[in-house]
Formats: sequence, structure tokens, C-alpha cells
Amino acid sequence: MEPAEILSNPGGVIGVSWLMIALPLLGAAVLLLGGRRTDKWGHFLGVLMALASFVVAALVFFQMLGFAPAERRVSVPLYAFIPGVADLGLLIDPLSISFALLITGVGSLIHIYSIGYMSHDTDRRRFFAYLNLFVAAMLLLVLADNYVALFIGWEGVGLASYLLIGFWQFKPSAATAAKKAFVVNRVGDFGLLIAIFIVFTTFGSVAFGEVFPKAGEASQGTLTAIGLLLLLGACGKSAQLPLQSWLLDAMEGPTPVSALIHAATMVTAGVYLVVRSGAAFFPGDGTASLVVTIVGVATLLAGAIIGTAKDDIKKALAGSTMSQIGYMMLAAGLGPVGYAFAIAHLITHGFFKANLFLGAGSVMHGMNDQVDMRRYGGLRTLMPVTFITFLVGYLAIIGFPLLSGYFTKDGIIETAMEHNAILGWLAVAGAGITGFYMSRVVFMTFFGERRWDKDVHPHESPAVMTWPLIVLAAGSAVLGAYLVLSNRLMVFLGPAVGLPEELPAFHVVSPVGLATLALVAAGAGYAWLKYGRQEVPVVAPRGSFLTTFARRDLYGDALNEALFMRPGQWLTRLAVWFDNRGVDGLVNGLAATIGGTSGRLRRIQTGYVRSYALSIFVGAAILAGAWFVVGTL
Amino acid sequence: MNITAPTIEYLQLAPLLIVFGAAILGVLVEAFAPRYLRRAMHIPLTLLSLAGAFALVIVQTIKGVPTEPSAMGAVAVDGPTLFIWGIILVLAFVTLLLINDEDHFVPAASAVPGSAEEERALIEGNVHTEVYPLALFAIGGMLLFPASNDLLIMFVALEVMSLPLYLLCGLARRRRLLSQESAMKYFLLGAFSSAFFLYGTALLYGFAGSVDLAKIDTALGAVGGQDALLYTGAALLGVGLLFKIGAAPFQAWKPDVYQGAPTPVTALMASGTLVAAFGALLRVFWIALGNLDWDWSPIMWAVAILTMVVGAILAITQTDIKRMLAYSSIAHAGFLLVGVVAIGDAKQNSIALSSILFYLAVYGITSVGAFAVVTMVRDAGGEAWHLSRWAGLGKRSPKLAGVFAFFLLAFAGIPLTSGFFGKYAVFQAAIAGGALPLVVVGVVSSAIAAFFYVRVIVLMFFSDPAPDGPTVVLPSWGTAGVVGFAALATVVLGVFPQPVLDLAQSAAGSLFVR
Amino acid sequence: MTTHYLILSALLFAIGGIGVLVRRNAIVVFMCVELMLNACNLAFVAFARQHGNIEGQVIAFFVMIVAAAEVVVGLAIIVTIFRTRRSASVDDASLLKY
Amino acid sequence: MPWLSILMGVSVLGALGVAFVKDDRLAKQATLAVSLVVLALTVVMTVQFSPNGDRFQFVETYDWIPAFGVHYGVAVDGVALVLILLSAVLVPIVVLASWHDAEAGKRSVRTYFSLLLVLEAMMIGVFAATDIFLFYVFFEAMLIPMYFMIGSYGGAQRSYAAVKFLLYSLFGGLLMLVAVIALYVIAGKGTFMFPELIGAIKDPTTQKWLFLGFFIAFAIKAPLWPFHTWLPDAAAQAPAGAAVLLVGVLDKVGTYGMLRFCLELFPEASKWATPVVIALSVIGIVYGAIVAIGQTDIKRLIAYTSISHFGFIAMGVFAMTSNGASGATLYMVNHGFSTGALFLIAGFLIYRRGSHFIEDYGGVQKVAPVLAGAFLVAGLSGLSLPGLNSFVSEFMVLLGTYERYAVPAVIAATGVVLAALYILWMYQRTMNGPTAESVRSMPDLNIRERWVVAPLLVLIIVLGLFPKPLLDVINPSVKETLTNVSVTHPAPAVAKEGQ
Repeated sequence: MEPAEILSNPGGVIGVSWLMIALPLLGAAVLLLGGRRTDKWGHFLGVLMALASFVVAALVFFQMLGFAPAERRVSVPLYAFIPGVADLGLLIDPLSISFALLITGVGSLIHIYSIGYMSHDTDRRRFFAYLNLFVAAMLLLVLADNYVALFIGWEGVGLASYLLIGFWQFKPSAATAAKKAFVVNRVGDFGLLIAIFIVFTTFGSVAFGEVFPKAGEASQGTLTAIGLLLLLGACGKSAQLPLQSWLLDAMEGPTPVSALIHAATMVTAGVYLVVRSGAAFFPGDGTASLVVTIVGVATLLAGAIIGTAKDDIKKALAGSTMSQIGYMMLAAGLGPVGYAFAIAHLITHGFFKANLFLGAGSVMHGMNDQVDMRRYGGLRTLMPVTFITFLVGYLAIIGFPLLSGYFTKDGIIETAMEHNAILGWLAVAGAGITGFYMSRVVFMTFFGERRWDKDVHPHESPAVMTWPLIVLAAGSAVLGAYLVLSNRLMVFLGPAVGLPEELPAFHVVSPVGLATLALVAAGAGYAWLKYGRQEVPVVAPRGSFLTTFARRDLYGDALNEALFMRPGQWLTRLAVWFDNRGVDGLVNGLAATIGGTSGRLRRIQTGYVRSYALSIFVGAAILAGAWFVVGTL
Repeated sequence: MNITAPTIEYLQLAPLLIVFGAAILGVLVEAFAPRYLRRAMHIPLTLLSLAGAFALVIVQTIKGVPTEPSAMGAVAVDGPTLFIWGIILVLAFVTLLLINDEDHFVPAASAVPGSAEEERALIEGNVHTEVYPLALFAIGGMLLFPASNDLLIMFVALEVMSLPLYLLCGLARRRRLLSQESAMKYFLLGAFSSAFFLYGTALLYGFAGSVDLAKIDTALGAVGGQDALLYTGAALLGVGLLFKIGAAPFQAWKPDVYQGAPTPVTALMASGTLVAAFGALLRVFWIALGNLDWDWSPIMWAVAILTMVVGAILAITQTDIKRMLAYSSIAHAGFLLVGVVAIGDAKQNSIALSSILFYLAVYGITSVGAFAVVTMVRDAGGEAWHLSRWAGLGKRSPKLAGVFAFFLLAFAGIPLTSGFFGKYAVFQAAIAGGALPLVVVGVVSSAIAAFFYVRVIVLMFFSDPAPDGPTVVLPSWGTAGVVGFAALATVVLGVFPQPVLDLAQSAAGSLFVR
Repeated sequence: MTTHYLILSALLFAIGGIGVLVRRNAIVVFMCVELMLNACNLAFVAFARQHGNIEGQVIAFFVMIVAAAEVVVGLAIIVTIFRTRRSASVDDASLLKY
Repeated sequence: MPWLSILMGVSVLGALGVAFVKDDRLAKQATLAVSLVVLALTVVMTVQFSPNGDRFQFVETYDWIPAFGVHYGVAVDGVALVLILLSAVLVPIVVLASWHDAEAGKRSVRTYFSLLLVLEAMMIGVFAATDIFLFYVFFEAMLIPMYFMIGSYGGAQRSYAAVKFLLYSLFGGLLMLVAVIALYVIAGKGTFMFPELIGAIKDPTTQKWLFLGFFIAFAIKAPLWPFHTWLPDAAAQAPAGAAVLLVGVLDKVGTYGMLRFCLELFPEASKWATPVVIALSVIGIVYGAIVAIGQTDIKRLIAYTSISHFGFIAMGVFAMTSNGASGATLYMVNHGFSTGALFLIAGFLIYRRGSHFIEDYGGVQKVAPVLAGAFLVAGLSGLSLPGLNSFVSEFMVLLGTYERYAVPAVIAATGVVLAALYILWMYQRTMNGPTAESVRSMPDLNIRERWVVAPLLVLIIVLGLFPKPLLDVINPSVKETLTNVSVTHPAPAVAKEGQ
């Protein structure tokens, strides 16, 4: 079934769905302009706005459920933006609304959590302002009904991410990480921008409603080009190879940020972009989709491998995020069935990864912001709630039967397997590695003997932090089953991204599933042997070449440095030199030459009257001679 | 044999006659009036005569321009002449106000510099009141030079104009060595060049059998080129004229003389002489050699280019303010020459002529103003000639510096100054006359020229004053008047040039009478 | 016929000109200029003869007068310089340059 | 009602008045008042302008110099109007911003402010002139007040910078003068009125030569690579306020001239020259950005970013698509605001610390958050972040260029990445990291400075989210221009149904 066509604004809550964006934006504005005056109640306002936005989203969702599936795609035009090019408008459909719910839902939880987490920070107000700004931008991104508006949100979240990674800007590392994130993202945005140009020049519009129906009329080459450029944008935002390098540095930001932006929502925008444009530019077959799957698989492996070697708990989780998004990307390249699983995994991942990150944050909160897992250990008794919730998230992500990951991830793997065995098996391998590194995190953090310093007094976090954990854990546990069983999400998304001819039948036990489980178990077991049974050295052992390879992020940064940074600096120095010596030198050189000529010529004026007379005499001769020459011509 | 008495149109020649008459009266004053009275008698005599002459010029312009040369075809009082006379008389008037100002001139020219004799003369407060009649003679010559309709009169006028100037150059009160040197150089070179002029005249006479410009023209029509006498004669004649306007390669005298001469005299030369010489040049080349333009315009091209470039480039590295202005006047002579070659049909000619006339007017006024300012910036040894002494003048006396800066911008041809419209008029005429390349050279060299004008502004305004910097003397009413007048004219003509343009056009409309 | 006179006058003119270029003494230089003027006169008279009108001869007289005037002015200047510098060499007077 | 003459008259009279006020403080207040009056009048005028009415409105034409066929002819179309609006908005801000700048050098304060007003009059005049000669007069005369503002009130290298600026522009201007005269002579219409001269020059070769005469002048003014080297010197040495007017308005005369005069008077030649111009622009975009990254002096850095931006503008103009040209025009306005804000805030920063050099700063955000925040917003506008004004124009320019010349547009788009690099790196080096000892006691923006920055930031954000009003004014005039150039608008590959 093709995606349904887009209907006009039916009014009701949908009519004011722009409130979803406006409210957090307002919050951000108030908090930023209000300045110190709002310090006292700033965080409450932030939370309030996030919650309000969530409520609106929910209401919109329920109003939509009232419509027949074919009528669930409506556009809400806002105002004319660039006449003749693009107007601002929202597209409310199952896809965008499920994102809106995820963003505002998980977002609100993380807002609440942050009240506690940031309680000691003097700039908490600014933090909430940025969070609200992020929510607004992210909602614009997913709700936009055309590529330009999407792009505004797209770079808006980039800005929010920049501000939040660099929230502790007095730390040079943080400032650098923030800049790096923005610049690398810009590389992706460059691709997206060009894609938009091609779209406009090809279809004369950038509105989804006008472009997608006519996609068929464009040449295959154009479609592929658009697809690949969109993918470049997606890679930047979702930290896929080759633009993955910024994500691990991004962990410089406060943990809630890592949870919200760099795990649950923003980094999945790439997946959203691909799925959103899927029906038109990533039909599941064809070059673009193939490349998408390849990128996905490569990233999911790379992320997993990186995850195995990190001692910094957040970086380990970040690696895992990369890898999980790799899965989604892979799915997104597999056509309608894939889209559904991609989104399903995206949602569940949003929950369990936020859960894990917040858990990690809770641990750090109790450990004086210690992030090195080698200095943890045996925390399960001291932080029971954190431990339990973390455990749930852990089981969900490794795909423990009947927990979220088990449904969504295995769904992806199965689909990939049907699509292309190699992709499938690689995905399975990835699952195995996931099993290993996640178990490693759990063992190093919550089991084994206590390895922290004397002055650290681990303690459970306050309720305001633990409750969000509990909610998220619950979601991580059940959501997968709810979304996948009887293809609930797939059917729901159908109007937005299209449906396959026959819906895949999900069987709880399948050969591939068993194989996956086996591998995961093996990975977990190996992790237990290495980190659970024998004790963990406080200083990391040198480790094999592979270990360093993983620790150095597969030499991604080294590569960037060698390929871009060094040559770039060299080029800059050259250009500056050329500008001063070459271009400006030419200008000043000319002036100098004239001056020099003058200085030399004036010597002719010797001051001897006879030489002047000579000049007259010769001049006269020349004049007469010239006259003869000219006259006789 | 009976000789018919020549007819003289006295009214038409009246301005000439008045000026010369006043000059002769001046001589008589010098001869008979007691020393303490002379100045008192000279000033009104001189100024009134000039004013009167100017009035008569106005009258004639209103009465209508004569279409026939007067005085048996010896003097042509036509539109251009009247306009030029007007300019010269105005310039002469203001310049005389400068000359009239105190202590520009040596108390006793004959005395050896630094001798006891000079001391005494200084103490007695002697002044060479001869400067007034001398100036008047020079001015008379300037009036006659562009008006003369045959080469003999032109030669005489040339000498009448030059000889007094030679003397005046030598009369500077300070830096007398330089002054005398400049006088000698000017004299020798002037005489040298006038010899060329005369020989050219002779040859042309040999060619045409007459020195009457119109007759030469007709003779040319008959023969149509290809004659040794003609070419050599024309060339040598050209040398004499180009020398007077200071066109390269005959410009060598200008810097030295301008620098050495007393500043008021320099002003007179820079304005009056240039105007007169251009008048004569145009007359000779457009009337006498009018049929020969295919031959001389390429040469004029070369001369114009050379003049502009030399003037602009050499000025850059000058350190003496007057010397710099001299080179700038060379450059401007070049720009004017651009107009001279912009000939074509009658209409085009009148456009070119009017543009040149306008240019002469605005340039003359501005340069007098500039030199007037130079006379006011003094330090211990007289005028602060070295540019470095001008540093920070903008701080010490912003008004004067501002006015001078304005004059410089006018020289540079910045819009909203009279200089811009002068340049514009000439360039437009030249382009219409098909001399586009010449104009390109013109703008490039005026861009170069802008540099040294701007440099003076930088010195005056952007650099801090020297501790013992020059003082600005309180101007006498005369000097103040000159500066004010020049500034006013530069502004007004920079915003509303139309009236003067109209005058120039109506003057040029009828071209030269033959 | 005229040509001979012309050649002569040309020679005189050239001699005068060269004289101006090569002689140092101001007086002599000035006399060379006078020589040039006289060359002109010769030419004028010769041409007058050739053309059979008297203009040329009249001009010659004018030229003489002018030359006389020039002498007056010139000598005055040169003498002053001589008194100041105790030398009539034109090369000594070269303060004004560049 | 002769709006334009009134605008100019008010500023000129104001200038004269200020010049004779003895008390400096009073002079400042008077200047501010006058500039605000001008702003108010301009706003009223803008409101009266009907975008879809005649192309030129508020027309005034009087003979000025009949001898040369010169008129005092002023009028505005949409393009000119928005640029006049830009000038009128910037001047009061600049006045307020440079409240204490003139005192620094112990130089005449009232002269500075009266120069500002003279400059304002000329800025309005140059955009309003419909008589090419009048345009040229303003084009050249503008240099003088700016020359004095840089030369007398600028930094250490001021006279070098001022002379370089003046001579460079003068040279271009004189070349243009030749073309202007030639245009008059060859067209033979006996007038300089722009509307009558459209399409007057038929012969392609003539067009090419005249085009060059105009274009080089504008390329120097704008400035386009490789004629740009005067700008960093001038902008870095000029006092912040003058720098804003220099880069924000004066340089726009160049790009405005390209759009108005080069394109419409010499359409064939413009098409002939397009490849070269586009190439120069693209080079300028990338080159300017790269050199900017390597700068150590804040103001020079901003100047180089502007060179990159002028590349965008010129590219948009010569893309000859409605998106490109409208985008370019909008870009002129936006760039005026964003770069203006950057220069002013940089100026405040320098005024506090007394150093141009980036390495002398660091961690300012901690001590002066408002200053840092404002700087960041201005900077983000400089890297054309969506939602801020520059994005709209840059997007339109790139899109408009892509419609005709895909490859240059793609290369130019890399400027987007570089922009992020130079802005954020500068921001990081000045504002982030541990607070440098030298800035520890740096005060945050005071009330006056906040009033300076606020309007700019508001404009940056509002125009970023709601550019339509300006575009509605601009688009009709641009369409007019493109019709005169007679270019066919590239149609989308997949035609819209119903069109």
C-alpha cells in the first residue's frame, strides 16, 4: 500500500498542533531573556513546558486515532516563509506523531530527571532553556511538512546539541567537542542542503505533499543522487560512518543531554529522514537503499566494537548508541517492513538507551561524577533502584527474550536476513558483540569488588531522578512487544510510510532468533569470564592491537586528523600567506613601483639649466622629426 | 604712395589698453612720485584698472561678440578671447591682492643677499613698488597673447608677458638665492624657447608669405601639407607654446621656477600664464594649423600622455609643497591637452573649446587659492616649504587646513568640487572626439595624482603636529579674501557649474574668428 | 636663391642653440640666444624678399626691439646673480633640482 | 511628497548643525536625534511604498546640469528601498555604539558625528539616484567622509588603511567614470537618466567594454576576490561604527551597482561575463572563508568573512534567477545586520580589553554572559543558521544559483561548513575555555550597549523567521530587472501540474 495522500487541516487540537513547538520555544525564550531573575523557578518552567508539549502531542495523537487510517495524514500550514520556495507548515501523520510522543515523553522524563541531576549547577536555568530549545527544534524537525522547514529544525537541534555539549564551556575539552559536533554535522547538512536544491529544481517544490507523489516521474539518477545526499545528511546527524567521530566526544555534555539528544532523539533524526523520504527516495531496492543498509551494518559493527573497549561508561554507551542506530539505519534501507522495524527499534531504543544513560548518570551522581567503570564495582547493593532499572534496560538492549530489544532488534535482523543473508549475519554478529559489551558494563559497574576511592560515598539518587528511571525501565520492558506483536506499529505507520503487500508474520521463536540468542549468550558469558569472575584491574591493561584499535575509536579521529585537519591547517596557513604576500603584495608592489619610478625619474631634473635647454632642444628635434614622419604617412 | 590710416576698434581693445595704460602710469608713478606715496598710488591704480578692464569685458560680452578681427586683423576679440580675458582679469585681480600683501618681495633687489645694504633697506622698510607696473605689464601680455591673431603680435605679447615675470621671479624676500636662480633659469629657457617660437614663425612666414593665422590656414588649404618649411615651422612654433604651458618634454623649468619664485608670482604664473598660453595654443593649432590636424593630433596625443604621466608620477616624491603643486600643474596641463586633441566638426570643436575654457577657469581659481594658503603657513625662515612641516596642521588650524584639503580634493577631481566638473568636461569632450585611450591614460594618471594630494591631507589631519610646527599667520584682508573667494568658487562651481558652463559654451559657440 | 640665406640662418640658429647647450657663462649663453633671434631675422628678411612683401622686414625690426628689451631684463638678472654668487656660470646656479 | 530629498536634507542639515555645536555631549545627542528622525521618516516612506505599483516611486527629477544632461533624479524601487532602510536603521545604532569612540584619539568629537550624518545623506543618495551621473557623484563623494573617519579616528595603521581604501576605490571609480561618459556619448540620448538608458547600448562589443568599466569599480567596492585586500585593512583600522557602515552599507553599493547597472544597462555583456564573475565569486567564498579561519585579529577575521559573503551576493546577482537575485538583495540587508552586530560587539570587546587579537581573550562567557550570548547569536547569523536572517538569503542565493549553475553552487555550499568553522572557532577562542586573567574583571554590556545590540538581534531573529515582508518588496523589482535582462527562468525538470 502506498502512503496515503495528505489532507488539509481538520482543525481541533491538530489545528493548534504548532503549540507543541511554540510552548517549549516560549520556555526557552523566557529563560534566556529572563536571565538570573528566573533562576529560582526556571527549571520548573522548563519541565512544565515540556510536559505541556507532551500533553498537546497526546491530544493530537488521540484525535488522529479517531480518523480512518487513510485520513491520518493532514498538513497544518502555518505561514508563508520564502515566497515561491517554501512555506512553514506541519505534517501530522502517524510517523511524525509517534516521534512527537517519543520526544516529548522521554524528553519530559529527562527534564524531570535533570532537576535533580543539575541541582548543584549554578547555571541550571540555562540548561533547561537549552533543553526546551532542543525539544522545540526537534519537534519542528519531525513535524515539518517540507524539507526547508525540516532543515530549520535539523540545524536547530544541531545548535541545541552544540550548546548542551558545550554547556560546561569553561572546560576546553567540552568547548572543542561542541564545536566538533557542530562542524561535523555541518558536513552532513551540506549534503542535505544540496539534496534540497536538487529536489526543488526537479520538482519545483520542497513540500513532501508535492514531491513524494511525483517522485516516480524523476529520472533514476536524480532519485539516487537525492537519496545519497540525504543519506549524507543522515550520517552526520546520526553519527553513522563516516561522520561518526563527533558522537563519542559529545559525551562531554551533562548526562541527561547524552540521554536525550545523543541517545534517545536527535541522533535518530537521520533514521527519521530516511524513513520519511523512504517511499520516494529509499524504496528498499536500488542503489540508495543499498548504501543505506551498508552504512548501517558498518556502523552497527563499528559502534559495537568501540563499545567493547571503553572504560568510560558514557562512551561505552555512546558506542552502543552508534551501533543501535546502525541497526535502525540498516532497517530503514530495507523498504516498508524495514521502516516499521526501524521506527519500532528507534522508539524502544529511545526508552532503554535513555534508561541506561540516566542510570549511568545516577551512578555518576553517586560517585562524584566518576565515569571510569574500573573505579566502580559492586554498586548493586548501594544503588538498588538504579541497578534494577539499569538491569532492565540492559536486558532490553541485548534482546533478552520478551523484552523490547528482543522484538525490535530481532525483527530488524530477520528482515535483513530475508533481504540479504550477508547483512543478516553481520547484524547477528553485532548482536553478539552487544551482548558482550553491555554485560561488560553491567559487571564492571554493579558486580565485582568495590574499586572506588576512599572519599567516594556512593548513594542512591533522589526520587526525582529515580522515578524517571522506573518509568523508562517499564517502557523498555514492555514497549517492544506492544509495538511489534500483530504488527501494531507497522499498520499504524502504514499511511505515512506505506505497507508491504503481505505483513510479515512474527514468530516468537525462529532459527535466526535462536542463533542470535546463542551469540548474545556467548558474548555475555565471555564478558562474565573476563569481568565478572576475575577481578578488574583499576588501570586498563595495554591490551592487544584490537583493544587499542577499539579504544582509539577505530582510528576515526586519527583518520580525520590526517585527512582533513592537518591539510586544512596547512591550507589555511598557505592561504593567509598568499593573501598577504601574493594578492596584497601585488597591490602594494604596484604602489611601490610607481613610487620608485618617481624617485628615479626626478633625478633627471638635475638643476642644470643647460640640461633643461638640452631637453627642449631634443624635444624640438623629436617634435619636428615626428611631424615629418606623421606628415609623410 | 599714400598709406590708408589703419582702423582701430578702440572699444574692443579697451581692456588691453586700460591695463597697458595703467602699467605705463605705474612706471610714471615710480619715476616721479615720492617713495612713501607710491604704494598708496599703485594699489588703487592697479586694482581699479583691472576692475575696469573686467567691466569692459562684461560690457562687450553683453553688447555681443564681434565677428571680425579688430585692429586690421591683428587682434581677434572673439568669444573665447573675451572669456579668457574674463578669467585672466579675475585671476589677476585676486593674485594682485596676494602680491599686494606684506613682505613677499625683497626690499632691494640689487642688494647682495645678507649684505649690510640689504639690512639697511630692510630697516628703512623699502619695498619694490615696481612689482605693480611689472605685474600689470605681464597681465597685459597675458591678455594680448591669446587674443593675437597673427604670429608677430603673438610673439610680442609672449615677450611682454614673459619679461616682467622673469624679473618678478627674482624678487622673493626670503631664500633669495633660489629666487634669483629661478629667475635666471626662467629667463634663459624662456628666451631660448621664444627663439624657437620665432624661428617657427619665420618658417611659417616663408611657407605662407604671411604671419596672419587665417592666411596661413588658407595657404595650408592650398598646399595641403608635405612641406619642409611648414612642418619644421609648425613644430618649432609648437615648442614655444608647449614650453609656456609646461608640457613634457618642455616642462623642466616649471618646478624650479614655481619653487623659487615668490609665491604670489607663482600663483600668477600657475593661473594667468597657463590660461593665456592655452588660449594662444588653441588659436595657433585650431586656426593656423586647423587643416593640419591629421598631422599634429597624433603628436599632441603623445605630448598629452607624456605630460600627464610625468606630472603625476614625478609629483609623488616631491617634498616641497610649491614644487609638488608645480608638478600637479604640469599634470593638469596634460589633462587640458586631452581637450585640445578632442577636435572634429564645428560642434565637437565648440564642445571641446568650452570644456577647456571651463577647466581653465576652475583650475586657475583653485590653484590661486592653494598658493594663497601656502603663503599663510609660515615658520621662522618664511613659508614652511617642506611638506613635513605641514604635519598636524589640521589640529592647529583646522579651518585653513580644511580649506587647503578641499582645494587638494578639487585638484584630485573628487565630485562636488569644481575640479571634478573641469576634468569631467574635458574627458567627455575627448571621448566624444574619439580620444578614449587618452582619457583612460588620463584617469589612470589622475588616480596616481590623487595619491600625493591625499598624502598632504594625511599629513595635515592624520599625523600629529610637530612640536615646533609652523605657525599660521593671521591673514591680511587681501589674502583672506583670496582664499575665501577661491574656496567659495570651488564649492559653488562644484555644485552648480551650470552658469559658468553656459558662459563657456556661449563663448565657444562661435569658435575663433578668423 | 633664398635657400642659401635659409641655410645660413639655419646654421646660425643651430650654432646659437648648440652654444646655449655647451657654454657655461650666462652672458655667453644669453648671447647665443640673441644669435638665434638674429638667425630668425635673417630668415624673415630672406622670405620677405622671396615673397616680395615687406612684412618680414617689419617683423625683423620688431624682433630687434624685443631683443633689446630682453637684453635689459636679462642682463639685470644675470648681474644680480653675479653679484650674489661672484660667478656667472650657469652651472653654479643649481640649487633647485629633483 | 519628496521623501528622498527630505531624508537627505534632514541628514545634511543635521550634519551642519552638529558641526557647529560646541558641546560634544549635545552634539552626540543631536546626531542621535537626527538619525532617529531620518529612521522614522524612512519607515513612514517604506510604509507608503506599494510593492506592486510602479517600479520607481517617490520620483523626483529636476535639471541639474543641462550642459551635461545631468539631472537631480531620485526615486526608489524595492531593491533601493530596502537598502535605504538598512542604512537608516544602521546609522542610529552606529551613533549609539560609537558614543565614546571619537574621544579615544583626542580628536574632534562633533566632526566625527557630523561626518556620520553626511555619510548617511550620501548613502541614501547613492541608492536613490536614478541619474547615473548623480549615482557616480555620490559613489565617489562617499569615500571622503569615510576616508576621514578611518584616517582620523582609526587604529594604529589608520592612515595607511585610509589611503589604501581611498585610492583603491578612487581608481575603480575613475575607470567607471570613463564608462559613464562613454555610455552617455555612445547612447547619444543626451541624458543620464537610468530608465531612459536601459537598452540604449545595442552593440555587444561596446557593451562589454562599458560593462568592464562599471564592473571593476563595483568589484573593488564590493569587494570581490581578488580586489579585496583593502577591506581587511580598512575594516580593522576603522572605528567599529565606521567599520559597520563601511562593510554594512558602503560595500553594498558595489553589489547593488552590479544588480542595477551592470545587469540592466549591459545585459548581453553581463551574460558574457557571467562565467568569470561566478568563478570569482566562488573563489571569493571559499578563499575568504579559509583566510578568515587563519586570522588572529578579530576585526580582520570578520572582514574576511564578509569577503566570503560578498562572494555569495555577487554569485546570486549573476545567477540571474529570481531566487538568486532576490536572495542576493536580501543578503545585502541581512549581512548589514549580522556583520554589523559582529563588528559592534567585537568593538565593545576590544574597547574593554584594548586588543584586537583573539589570543588575548578567552572565557569571556563566564564574566560577560550577555556580551557572549549576543556575540554568539550574531555569529550564528554569520554562519547562516536556519531560523536566523542570513540563512534565508544564503539559501535563496545558493538555490537560485543551483537552478542555473549546479557545480558552482555546490562548491559555494562548502562555504557553509567553513563558516561554521571560522565563527565557532573564533567564539571558542574568545568566549569559551578557562577565563583569561586579563578579562577576569571585564564588565558585561552596559545599558547603552544593550540598546545598541538589541535591535540588531531582534532584526536578525525576526527576519530569520519572517522574511516575507522584505521579499515582497524586493521580488517585484527584481523580476523587473530580470525581464530587462531578458533571461528565461529555468523550469523544474518535473513540471508542476496546473502550471
